[in-house]
Amino acid sequence: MTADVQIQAVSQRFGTTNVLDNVSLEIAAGEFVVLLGPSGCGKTTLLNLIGGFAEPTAGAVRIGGRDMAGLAPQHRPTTTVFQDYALFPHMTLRDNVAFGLRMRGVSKAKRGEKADAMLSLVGLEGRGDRRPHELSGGQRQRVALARALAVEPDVLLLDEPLGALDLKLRRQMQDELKSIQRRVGTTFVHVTHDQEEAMAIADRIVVMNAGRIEDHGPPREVYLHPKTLFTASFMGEVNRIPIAGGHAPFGPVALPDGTLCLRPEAITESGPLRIGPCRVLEAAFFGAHVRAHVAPLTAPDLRLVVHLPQSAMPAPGQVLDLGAETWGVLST
Amino acid sequence: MTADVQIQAVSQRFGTTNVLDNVSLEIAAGEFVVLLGPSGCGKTTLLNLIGGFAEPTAGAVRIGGRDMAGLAPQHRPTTTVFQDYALFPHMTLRDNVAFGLRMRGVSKAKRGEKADAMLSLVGLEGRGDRRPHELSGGQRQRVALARALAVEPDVLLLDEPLGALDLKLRRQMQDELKSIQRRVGTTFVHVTHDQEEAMAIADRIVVMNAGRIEDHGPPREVYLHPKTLFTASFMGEVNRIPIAGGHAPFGPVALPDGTLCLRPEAITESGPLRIGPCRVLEAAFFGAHVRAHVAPLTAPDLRLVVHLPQSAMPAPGQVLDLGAETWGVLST
Amino acid sequence: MRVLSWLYLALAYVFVFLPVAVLVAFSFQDGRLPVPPFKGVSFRWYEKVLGDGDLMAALGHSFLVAVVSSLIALVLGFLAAHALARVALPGSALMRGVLIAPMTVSYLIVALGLLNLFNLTGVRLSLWTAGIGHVVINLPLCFAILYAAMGDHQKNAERAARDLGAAEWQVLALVSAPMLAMPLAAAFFLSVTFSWDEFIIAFLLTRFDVTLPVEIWSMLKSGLSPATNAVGSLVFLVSVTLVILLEIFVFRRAK
Amino acid sequence: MRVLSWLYLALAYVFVFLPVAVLVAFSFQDGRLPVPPFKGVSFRWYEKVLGDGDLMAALGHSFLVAVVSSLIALVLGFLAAHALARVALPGSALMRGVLIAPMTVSYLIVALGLLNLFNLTGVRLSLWTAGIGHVVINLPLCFAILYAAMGDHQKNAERAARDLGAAEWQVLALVSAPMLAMPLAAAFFLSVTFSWDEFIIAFLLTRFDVTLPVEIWSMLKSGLSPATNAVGSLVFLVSVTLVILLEIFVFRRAK
Repeated sequence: MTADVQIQAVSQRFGTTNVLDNVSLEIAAGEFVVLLGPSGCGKTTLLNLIGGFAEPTAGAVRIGGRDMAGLAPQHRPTTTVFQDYALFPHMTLRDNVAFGLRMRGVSKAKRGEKADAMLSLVGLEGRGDRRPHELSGGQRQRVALARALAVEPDVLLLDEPLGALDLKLRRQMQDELKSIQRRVGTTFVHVTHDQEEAMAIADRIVVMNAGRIEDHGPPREVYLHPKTLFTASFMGEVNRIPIAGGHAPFGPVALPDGTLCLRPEAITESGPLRIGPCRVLEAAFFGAHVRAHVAPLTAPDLRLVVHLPQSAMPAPGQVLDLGAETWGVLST
Repeated sequence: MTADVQIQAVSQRFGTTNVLDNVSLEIAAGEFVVLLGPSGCGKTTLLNLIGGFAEPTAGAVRIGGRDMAGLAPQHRPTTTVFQDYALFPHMTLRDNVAFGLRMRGVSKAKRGEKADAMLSLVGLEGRGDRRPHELSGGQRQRVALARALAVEPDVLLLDEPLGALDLKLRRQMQDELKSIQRRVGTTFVHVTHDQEEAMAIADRIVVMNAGRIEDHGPPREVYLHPKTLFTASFMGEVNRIPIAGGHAPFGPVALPDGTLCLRPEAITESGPLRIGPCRVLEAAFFGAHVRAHVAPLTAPDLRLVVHLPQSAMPAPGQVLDLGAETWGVLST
Repeated sequence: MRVLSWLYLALAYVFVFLPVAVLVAFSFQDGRLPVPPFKGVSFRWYEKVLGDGDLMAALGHSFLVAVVSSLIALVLGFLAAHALARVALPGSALMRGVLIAPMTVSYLIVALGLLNLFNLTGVRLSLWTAGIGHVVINLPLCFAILYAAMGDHQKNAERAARDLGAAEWQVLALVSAPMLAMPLAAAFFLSVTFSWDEFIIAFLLTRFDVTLPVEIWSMLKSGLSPATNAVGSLVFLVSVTLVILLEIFVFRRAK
Repeated sequence: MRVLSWLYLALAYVFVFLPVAVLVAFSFQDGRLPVPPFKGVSFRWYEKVLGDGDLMAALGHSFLVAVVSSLIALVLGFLAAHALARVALPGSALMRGVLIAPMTVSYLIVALGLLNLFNLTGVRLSLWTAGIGHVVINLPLCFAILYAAMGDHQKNAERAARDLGAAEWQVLALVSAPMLAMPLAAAFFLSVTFSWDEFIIAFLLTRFDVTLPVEIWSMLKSGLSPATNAVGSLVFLVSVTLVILLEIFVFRRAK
C-alpha cells in the first residue's frame, strides 16, 4: 500500500539535450512530495521514469528497495493520474474504476464492490452508473484518482492533475487530495508548475530547474529560506538588491556580498533592516493588501514592490519610511 | 482622442436567452473601466455592442453624445484589442500598426513615422521590420495595443487582452497598460474574468452577472463593501455566515439579519467582532500567509477559512481565539 | 454584405448541383429521350431499370464489393494507424510524409499496376480483383482518418490502460476501438461511398461480373436515355443515403 | 511491441505500393510484354511514348485542363468559404451538412449530369466541357479545405481589419487571402492532382481532344504493354512531384 522511492543519480538524454542531469532524490514511504518547476524543467520526465513510461539513460529508480530497470508500467507498483484524466469515455464510472482490477482477474462482483468503495472515498457515492461525459472537470479528476488508487499502488504519480481546473475548483481539489492522501497513506508524487498548489498540499517541495533539483524542503523552508535565486523567484515575487562591499544601492548594510532578497510582504514601516524613505510611484488596491511600486530616495533607479496593509492609501509621490522584517542574502 | 460612453437601457437577446438585460452605464472620458464577471455574464457582448460588432435588441449606445445605432465598427470612434491579438501574420510590425492609417489614406511615409512612434510608446522601438511570429506573447500584445491606438480612437476596447499570457507576464503587462492609458488619456473599456487584474488596473470595476450589472465602483469599495453576495464572492474568498434574530451559529451578535461576510484575512486573534475559540482543522503555509480551516467550538459544523500571519504555525487540533477586524452584512 | 454572401453561396450551390438536378429531372421524362420538352412525370424508366436482371446483378455486386473491401480496408487501416501512433516517428514532416505518401497513388495507377500484377501472377479478373483494388485505394484513407482521430486524449487513455495492467490486445479491444467508434464508422461509410461510385478500377479489373458504374458505362454506348438517368439517379440516391447515415449515426452521436 | 508495429506498417506499405512498383518496374522491360522474365533495363518505351504525338498532345491537354480548372475552382471555393464564414449558420450539424453535401456528388454522377446538360443545351463536347466537370468536382474540395482553414484567428484578424476601417475587398485582398496562402496552395495542388488523374469525366465529356488518362484507356484496348506502363509511370511521376511540391512549399513553410 505504500513504499519509499529512491532516485539514484538518474540522467535522461533525448538526442543531445540533457532533460535530467544526475538527479538523486529519496522519497519516504507515505510522503506527499511535489515536484515543482517551470515547463521543460524535467519534472514530468522524472515522473515518467518512476512510472516506467521511459527508461533513464543512466542511474536507477528503486521502489521499496527493488530496482525498477526494464519493468513496464503494468509491472511496477505505481499508477498514474494523468493531466487530462484519461478516463475511458465509453465505460461507466464503475467500469473505469474497476478496470485495473479486471486486468488483474478479479471477479465482476468483487471488483464492482471495490469500485463503489473507491467512488465513495472520492465523494462520488451512488454515481457508478454514470459516464465520464456527464461529469464536471473536478468530478472526472476524482474518478481518475479513484481508478488509480483502486489497484492499491505503493506509489501514486500525479501529472499536473489539477492543471485543467479553474482556480476555485483547484483550491478545493487540493484540500481533498491532501485529505485523501492522509487517509490512504500511499506515497504521492505530484507534478505541478503552480507554486501555490505545491505549498497547499506538499509535505515536501522539490524545486526543479533545467534538469536539476534546485532546492527541496517543507513549503515554509523553501519559501522563507530558499537556497538559490531561482527558488526565491519561483516561489513568489521577490525584490533582488545587489550588495557589494557592505553597500546596498540605498546605503550601507551590515550584510555579506551577494543578492539581498526581500519579499514584498516583508517590507513594512517598522522593519528592522532599514531601507529609508521611499517615494511611492504607483499603488493599487489588491484586496488583502495594497501593492505599491516604490523607489528609495537615495537610489531613485531602484524599483521595489511592496505590499502595504489593506487600509493603506498611499498616493503617488508620497514618501514612506520603509524597512524589511525578514530577508535573505544569496550569493549570485 | 477621448470621449465618454453612455449605455442606455441596453438589452440583447439571442433567440430566447437574455444575454444583456436592461443594462445602463455611464463611462467618463479618460476613465479606465473594467467589466468583470464570469464567462457568460454578458461582458464581452456589452463590449461588442460598444464596438459595433453587434447591435442591441433594445436601448442605445452613445459615444461622445452621438448615437451609434446602425454604425459599423469602421465608422465608430472605437478600436478593439482582441484576446488572440488578431495581428496580421504576413505583415511587419510597422505595417500592422500602420494598417488603420493606410485604410484612412495616410501617405506611406507619414504612417510609417506614426507607426514607429506607436511602437516606441509600447516599448518596441526599432523592431518595426520584424514579423509577429518572431515575438513573444507579451510583445504581440503590445503590437495589438499600438495598432489599435495608432488611429487615435476616442475609446479603446480591450477584450480579455491579457488572458493568453502567463501569470507573471500578465502582472507586468497590467502595470504597462495602466501607465500607457495614463499617458494617452483615451477612455479604456477592458473586459476580464480575473478579479486581481481588475483591481490592478481599474479606475472603476463594473461587476457583471447573468446579463446585469451587480455592482460598480473603485476596486477598494467593490472589494471591501460589496453590494451583493455575488460580488463579495467573485472579488475574493469569503466566509458566509447566516445571521437570524441577532444570532450567528457561534453565538449572539449585534448585527441585523442576513449573511455575515468575512474575508479570510479579516479574521485575527484581536478582531473586535468576536467569534470565540476555534479549533484548527487543517493549516498550510501559503507564502505571505498561513491558510487554515477552523471550526468554532460553539458551532463545530461551521467551517471558516482564515489567513493567519506568515509566522503562525498552528497544528491541527490547536484552539485559537478569533475575531473579525472588518465585516459586512448583506441581505440574502 | 450578408445578402451578397448568401447570394454568392446560393450561386455556388446551383453550379455544383445543377448537373445532378438535370440528371434526376430527366430520369422522370415520359419519352424516349432525356431532352426538352418535358413530357410529364413517369416512373416507367425506373420500372424498366429495376426489372433489368443485369443491372440488378451489377447493383448487388457493387454492394458486395463496397462492403467487403471497406471492412478489410477498415481493419487494416486501424491496425496501421495504431502501429504508427505507437512508433511515433521523429519530426512532423516525416510523419506527414508517411501519411500522405499512400494517397499519391491514384485510381488509374492502382488499376494499371494491379492489372500488371494479376497479369503476371496469372490471377483471373473477377469481383475479387476489383475488391482488392478498392482495398488498396481505401486503406490509405482509413489509415489517415483513424490516425488523425487518435488525439492525445486517446493516447493517454491507452497509456492509462497499460499502466493499469492491460495487455496490448486488451488495449486495442477494450479501449482503442471503442473510443474510435465514431471515426471508424466515418471511415467505413466514406470507403463504401468511394467504392460504390468507382469506375476505372472496377472497369479494368473485372471481367464477367461487373459493378454498377461499369454497367452504366455499357448502357452509355448506345447513348443517353431516360433509363441511364434513372440508374444514375439510383446511384446518387445511395450515395446521399450513405452520407445522411454518416451524418446521423456518426456526427450526431459524437456531440 | 515496437518491432511488431514497424513490421505491420511495412507490410501495409508494401500492400499499397506493390502495384505501383510492378507498374514502374516493367515499364523498363527490354521486351514486348510486361511479364517475367525481366530481360534487362531499357528506356526505349519511354522514348517511344515521348515521341508519340497523340500522347504528348494528351499530356498537354491534361496539364491545361488541370491548371485552369483548378484555378477557377480555387477562386470560386475561396469566395464561397469566405461567404459561409461571414453568414455563420446556426447549429454545427447544419453547417457540416452545407460543407459535406457538395461532396456527395461523385465523379460518375457529375459526368452523367453534365452530359445531360450539354446534350440539351447543345454545347459541343471539348476540353472545355471536361474542365467544367473538373471545376464542379474540385470546387467543393477547395471550399471545404479553405473553410476548415479559416480558424478563429483568421476571423478575428478580419474583424480587426474591418474595425480599423478596411472595406470588404480590402479585407479579402490584404488580410484573408495572404493569411490563407498555405491552404490556398494546398487546395490548388490537390485539385491539380485530382484533375490530372481523373478518367470518367474526361472520358464522357471530351470528344476529339482528350486528356492523358483517356489516351491511356485507348492504348489499353490493345492490351498491356511496356508502353502503357511507361505512360502510367509518367502519370505517377507527375502526381508524386505535385505532392512533393505541396510538402515542400506548403507544409514546410507553414511551420
